[in-house]
Amino acid sequence: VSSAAGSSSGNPEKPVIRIGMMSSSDVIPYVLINENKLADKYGFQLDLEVFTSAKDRDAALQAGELDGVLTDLIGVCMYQNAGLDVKITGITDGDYILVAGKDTGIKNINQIKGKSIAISEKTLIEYTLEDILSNNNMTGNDVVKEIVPKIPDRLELLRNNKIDLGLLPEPFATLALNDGAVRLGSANQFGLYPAVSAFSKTALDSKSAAIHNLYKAYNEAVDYMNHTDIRKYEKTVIKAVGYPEEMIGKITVKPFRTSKLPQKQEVEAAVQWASKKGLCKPTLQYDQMVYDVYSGS
Amino acid sequence: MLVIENLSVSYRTKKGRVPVIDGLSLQMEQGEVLAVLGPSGCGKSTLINVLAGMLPIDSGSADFVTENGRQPLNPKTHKIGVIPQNCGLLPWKTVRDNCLLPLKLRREPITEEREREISDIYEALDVSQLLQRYPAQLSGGQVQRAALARAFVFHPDLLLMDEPFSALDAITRQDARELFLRIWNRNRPTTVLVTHSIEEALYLGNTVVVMGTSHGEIQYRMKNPYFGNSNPESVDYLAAKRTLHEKLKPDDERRGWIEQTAE
Amino acid sequence: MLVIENLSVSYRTKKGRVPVIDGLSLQMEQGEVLAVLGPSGCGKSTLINVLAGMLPIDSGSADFVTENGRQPLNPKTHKIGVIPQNCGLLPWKTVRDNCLLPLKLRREPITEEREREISDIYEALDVSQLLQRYPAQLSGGQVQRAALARAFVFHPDLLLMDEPFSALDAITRQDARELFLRIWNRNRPTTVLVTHSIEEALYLGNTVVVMGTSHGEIQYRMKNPYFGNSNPESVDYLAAKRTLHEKLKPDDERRGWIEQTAE
Amino acid sequence: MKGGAGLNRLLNKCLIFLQGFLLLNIIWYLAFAIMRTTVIPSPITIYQNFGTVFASQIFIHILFSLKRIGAGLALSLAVGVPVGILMAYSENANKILYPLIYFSYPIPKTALLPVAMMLWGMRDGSKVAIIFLIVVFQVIVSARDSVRNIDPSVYLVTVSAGASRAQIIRHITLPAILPELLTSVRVSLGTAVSILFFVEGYGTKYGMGYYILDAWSRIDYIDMYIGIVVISIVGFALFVAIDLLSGLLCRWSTPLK
Amino acid sequence: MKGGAGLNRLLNKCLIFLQGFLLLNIIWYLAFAIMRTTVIPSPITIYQNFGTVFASQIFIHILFSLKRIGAGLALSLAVGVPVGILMAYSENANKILYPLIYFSYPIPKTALLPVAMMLWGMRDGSKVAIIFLIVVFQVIVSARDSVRNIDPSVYLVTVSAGASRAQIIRHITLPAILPELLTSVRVSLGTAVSILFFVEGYGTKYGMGYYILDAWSRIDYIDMYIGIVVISIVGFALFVAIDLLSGLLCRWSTPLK
Ligand SMILES: Nc1ncnc2c1ncn2[C@@H]1O[C@H](COP(=O)(O)OP(=O)(O)OP(=O)(O)O)[C@@H](O)[C@H]1O
Ligand SMILES: Nc1ncnc2c1ncn2[C@@H]1O[C@H](COP(=O)(O)OP(=O)(O)OP(=O)(O)O)[C@@H](O)[C@H]1O
Ligand SMILES: [Mg+2]
Ligand SMILES: [Mg+2]
Repeated sequence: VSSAAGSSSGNPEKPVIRIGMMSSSDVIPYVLINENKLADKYGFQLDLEVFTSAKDRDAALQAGELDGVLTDLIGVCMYQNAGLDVKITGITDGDYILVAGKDTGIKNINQIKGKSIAISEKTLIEYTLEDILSNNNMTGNDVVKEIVPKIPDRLELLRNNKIDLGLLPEPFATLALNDGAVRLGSANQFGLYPAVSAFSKTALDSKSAAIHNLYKAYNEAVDYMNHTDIRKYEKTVIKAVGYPEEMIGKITVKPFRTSKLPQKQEVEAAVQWASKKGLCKPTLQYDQMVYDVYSGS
Repeated sequence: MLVIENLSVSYRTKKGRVPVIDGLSLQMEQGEVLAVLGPSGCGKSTLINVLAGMLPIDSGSADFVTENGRQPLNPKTHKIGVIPQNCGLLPWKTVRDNCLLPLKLRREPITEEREREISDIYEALDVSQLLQRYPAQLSGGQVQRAALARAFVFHPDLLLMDEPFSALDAITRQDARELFLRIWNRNRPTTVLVTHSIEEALYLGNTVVVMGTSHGEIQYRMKNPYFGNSNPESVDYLAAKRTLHEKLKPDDERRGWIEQTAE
Repeated sequence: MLVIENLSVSYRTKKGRVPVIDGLSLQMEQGEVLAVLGPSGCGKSTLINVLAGMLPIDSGSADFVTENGRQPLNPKTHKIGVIPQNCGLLPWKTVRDNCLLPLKLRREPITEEREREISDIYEALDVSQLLQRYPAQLSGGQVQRAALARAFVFHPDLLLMDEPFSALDAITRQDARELFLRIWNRNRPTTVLVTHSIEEALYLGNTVVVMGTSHGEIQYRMKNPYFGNSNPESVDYLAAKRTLHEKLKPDDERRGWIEQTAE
Repeated sequence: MKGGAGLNRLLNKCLIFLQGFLLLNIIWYLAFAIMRTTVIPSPITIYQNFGTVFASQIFIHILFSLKRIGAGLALSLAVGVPVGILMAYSENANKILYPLIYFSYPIPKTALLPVAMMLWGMRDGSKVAIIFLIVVFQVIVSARDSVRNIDPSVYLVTVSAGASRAQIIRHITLPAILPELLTSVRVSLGTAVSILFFVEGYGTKYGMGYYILDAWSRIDYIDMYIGIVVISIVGFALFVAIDLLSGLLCRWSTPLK
Repeated sequence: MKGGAGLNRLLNKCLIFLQGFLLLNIIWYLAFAIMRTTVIPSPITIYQNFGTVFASQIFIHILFSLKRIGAGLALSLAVGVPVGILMAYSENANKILYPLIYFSYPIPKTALLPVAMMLWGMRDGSKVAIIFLIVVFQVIVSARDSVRNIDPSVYLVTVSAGASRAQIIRHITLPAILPELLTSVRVSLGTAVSILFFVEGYGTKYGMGYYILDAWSRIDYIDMYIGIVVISIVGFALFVAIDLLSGLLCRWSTPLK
């Protein structure tokens, strides 16, 4: 139990970093930080809070119950717009895979015009979808967007032929593919890495050293992942990402990147999209959005 | 004529059948008013319920004999009017709707002549002003009159009354009894009147019966010469009262308290 | 001695104050039983409620005079026992707890002597077997006896009874009245008995008063020679009954129906 | 006189509304002034922004939600009332259905959303189904209990006059249980409004639940509070509507003043 | 005899439970057999997997949920009962509080989660607060109404014997409203169980709501249905517990047989 593990080390000197997240592949390095005792090594406590919905996570952040969150570019735009000073401090690795239902007959991304897709709106999923579409000379209006907030429900709709397409993170993408769904493309494939980690300005001011160390630990965890046989930490992955137990032995994880700040044009593109949806002001600057924890102390 | 022969009735409870009336036989002439006295729990209300068609008969029969022959008593074929203890007006219907409901249920057309007669009854019972009101908006005496009106508007072949005046105070009750007699005299339906009061039985019943404590047997029956006489002062009257009073006491010697009201 | 002087009481309703008793004066000797008759809605229960301390007095006074002087009547200083119409046993307490509750509320210690006396009262009222039961498990007569026991266990200075026997059937009622007299004779508390029945008033009250239709005035008052006599057959008795009956009718000429039960 | 009484009652409700509204806003303002946190905006800010809402089709949102609540409630009544009556009158039906209901009542129906979605689709079908599943048990239980509470003497008169089964239900059962049924509808309405949050989170772009959820996920607290205020007013209006309806249909239960 | 009656009642409840459980499972099996969709697994599969659940700390989950429900309910009763009694006895308190309650009742409390988190944190504080906010209104209203329904004649005897205000509340008010209060607690329990889904979605790794939500997000339908079955049984047990409690505390309200 991660939250308990944090407190069990019991040293009151060590600053506590509380991060809110939802189960997905992004969280693997963070779980490994605790599993491999990297937090102790770098002198902080990591308190991972798992949420089942983004709204609850945002409410907790808003209420000051969290220092940081695993979120995405669009999310940070919205925080900024809501007057919540949250800064991007690093990137995380998560992919979003566009799949078609097995009975739809769709084999190729060019066939998806007019098909229905289950997404959440005004989120990075919609952003990612539109980005993938524009990479293929289409726009958001070329597909029928159905709002389904819970990702498991989207998968279920896809499995039961109630919907044609899905844009799914792990582990749901794997589950869909195992079930016969067809992979049409992914965000990373088109160079889109929208997932980031971010901290509130208050936390950055009061715990800057600890957060600096967190990213050192993060990078060490990523190194460990990229250079260790997956079977050694497969259990951790299954628990953190939420793969079904019976997938043990079949899990694959692609190489993760070490953390750094996202690039300026990535952020600006996201701000532009978000402002078009009315989620933030178009004047939001890169410098307002990011905070460099790597060069400091 | 109402002919009850060897009637048995029981209630189904969790612990099996509880017989209440067992082998009751009784005859009533057309136009007779039968006043029924009896200790609490002896089965008076049960008898009323059976005759009203609310309770199934276990064995025996209750038949109604007219010029057209003899038929089992049945609310669908015979016209049975009931005035229960609390008058039984439907709270959600106005006095008028309450009075006309039995006719409506039987789909009896209201001819002009009938209409005039109904007005007459309203008039006689002084409820004409109250026709638009709901029962909750009436005083106790007014409710009583509305229930009488409903019963008489219906022209019942058989009129059943279960302690109809017990909820009224002394003076209102006296008026109600007089009024009942007045209206009853118009059509003289065969009537069963259950009562707790010996005076009432002697005033309103042309036959008085006393039921025993168990099995609903009829313990005592008398033709009543004081029918319709509100305050007879003969010595015989007092004697009759005393006899009925004696008959009402349970058979075994009473000690201090009788728990007749206990279940 | 209970001295009521110029007492006025009113109810607060949405439409302002409704006066019910207006300028009532009344004196009761120690150990008197005052039987109160009156048409429905005249204010009998209101009087009981005022004396019981449930309703505030608008003006005038109700004082209790003992050897120790004259004090305003107050449940905290005087011991007032009440038997309301439905007996007022708390359904969630056993008969024993009900009977002892008034003593508990006043924190009166139960000495050994007291205890013996209480057992005596239970015995006399034949409730000893029922002490563990809840009121819902009693018959009407048993409830009645438990309420009497509670009132007498308390040793009230003033006993108030609001139609205590009206819920009982004819025979049980007669027994209850006899029993009341028997127990009452032990300590002879000053008693107010509200009743609807002229016979009851003449049987149980050593003074009988009749209240008028309005303002709670006392219309008629008589010393009652038949107190404790259950079936007097003198001509005077019938005359007294008739007089009370007359006095109970409203002043104005009655036509057909009186709507006394209307609000 | 009748109209006057109705108007009076309406005015009275409006007064209660105003009083409650004012009090709540004062409490809200105090909370805002004391806490000074972003999650509790000032009520003044909210009402300043209220104008924009009317521009933004709030009425369409209200309409969609009302439609769903209405359909769910109507279906619950259409199923629940007959079942409740059947259980009250037939010992056999009761024996079979009672354990089923007693056991299904505490099942958290919201967990059945995936099933509902598969069976009735993502649109109003599954939304109405969820509302129905939650409300119908309350209706059944309250219908059954109130039929059982009907004073037996009212049957006596009707049965003895030769009424058929259908006539008894029409003239006695239905009018007798109406007041309690309306009370249970009121409670159910409260429940239905809170389920909006759940069922309007998917497959729609309209509805008050959607409106608030959308604002919440955009972290637009001003809009979110506007939605909460609107939904509260609508909820209040529904309450009042049922009160008035009950006053109208159950005039018989109140004595003349 | 007393013990026997209690045992009998318990046995009776168990029978109802078994009957309802069986019936529901038959319906479930039929649904499974007819639909053949992934979202409705066979009940047989579920019960085959039930063993693993007991291994996996389901009792801890149950305990956590019970703790939260218990705290929320206790708080609601501690606040709601006195407020309800106050409103029933004091016309002035009623005048002020009634509009507030009438207006706050339909406010969707779940939308106040950010505020609750802000004020009471992400742990049990805000969870209990949300349960409290939803349940307390029901308790207040039912306490107020049942105090108003107390037969005035029971006061007469107590007041005339010189009882103080506190004595009246202790000897009359509280015992008199107990049966209705328990009924309202039963309804509230149902509500509280369904709110678990909402409040156990954050800030915890324990609780039945979390268990089901977690299984749902892992698309582990077997586990999810196991959770639903467990929560239903717990809900049923709570119902029965309150029934038995009410039978015990309100023995006075049932006549001897
Ligand atoms: N529904 C019922 N189920 C079982 N037993 C019943 C039922 N109704 C009445 N009884 C029993 O049947 C007997 C006769 O009851 P009934 O109501 O006919 O008495 P009654 O003569 O009308 O008494 P009262 O004078 O008190 O009205 C009583 O012992 C009563 O306990
Ligand atoms: N709580 C109340 N508020 C307003 N008016 C009341 C209230 N209680 C009684 N009244 C009125 O006060 C008058 C006297 O009532 P009370 O109950 O004292 O009559 P009563 O003599 O006991 O009648 P009954 O013989 O019917 O019991 C009646 O007109 C009644 O309508
Ligand atoms: Mg009877
Ligand atoms: Mg009175």
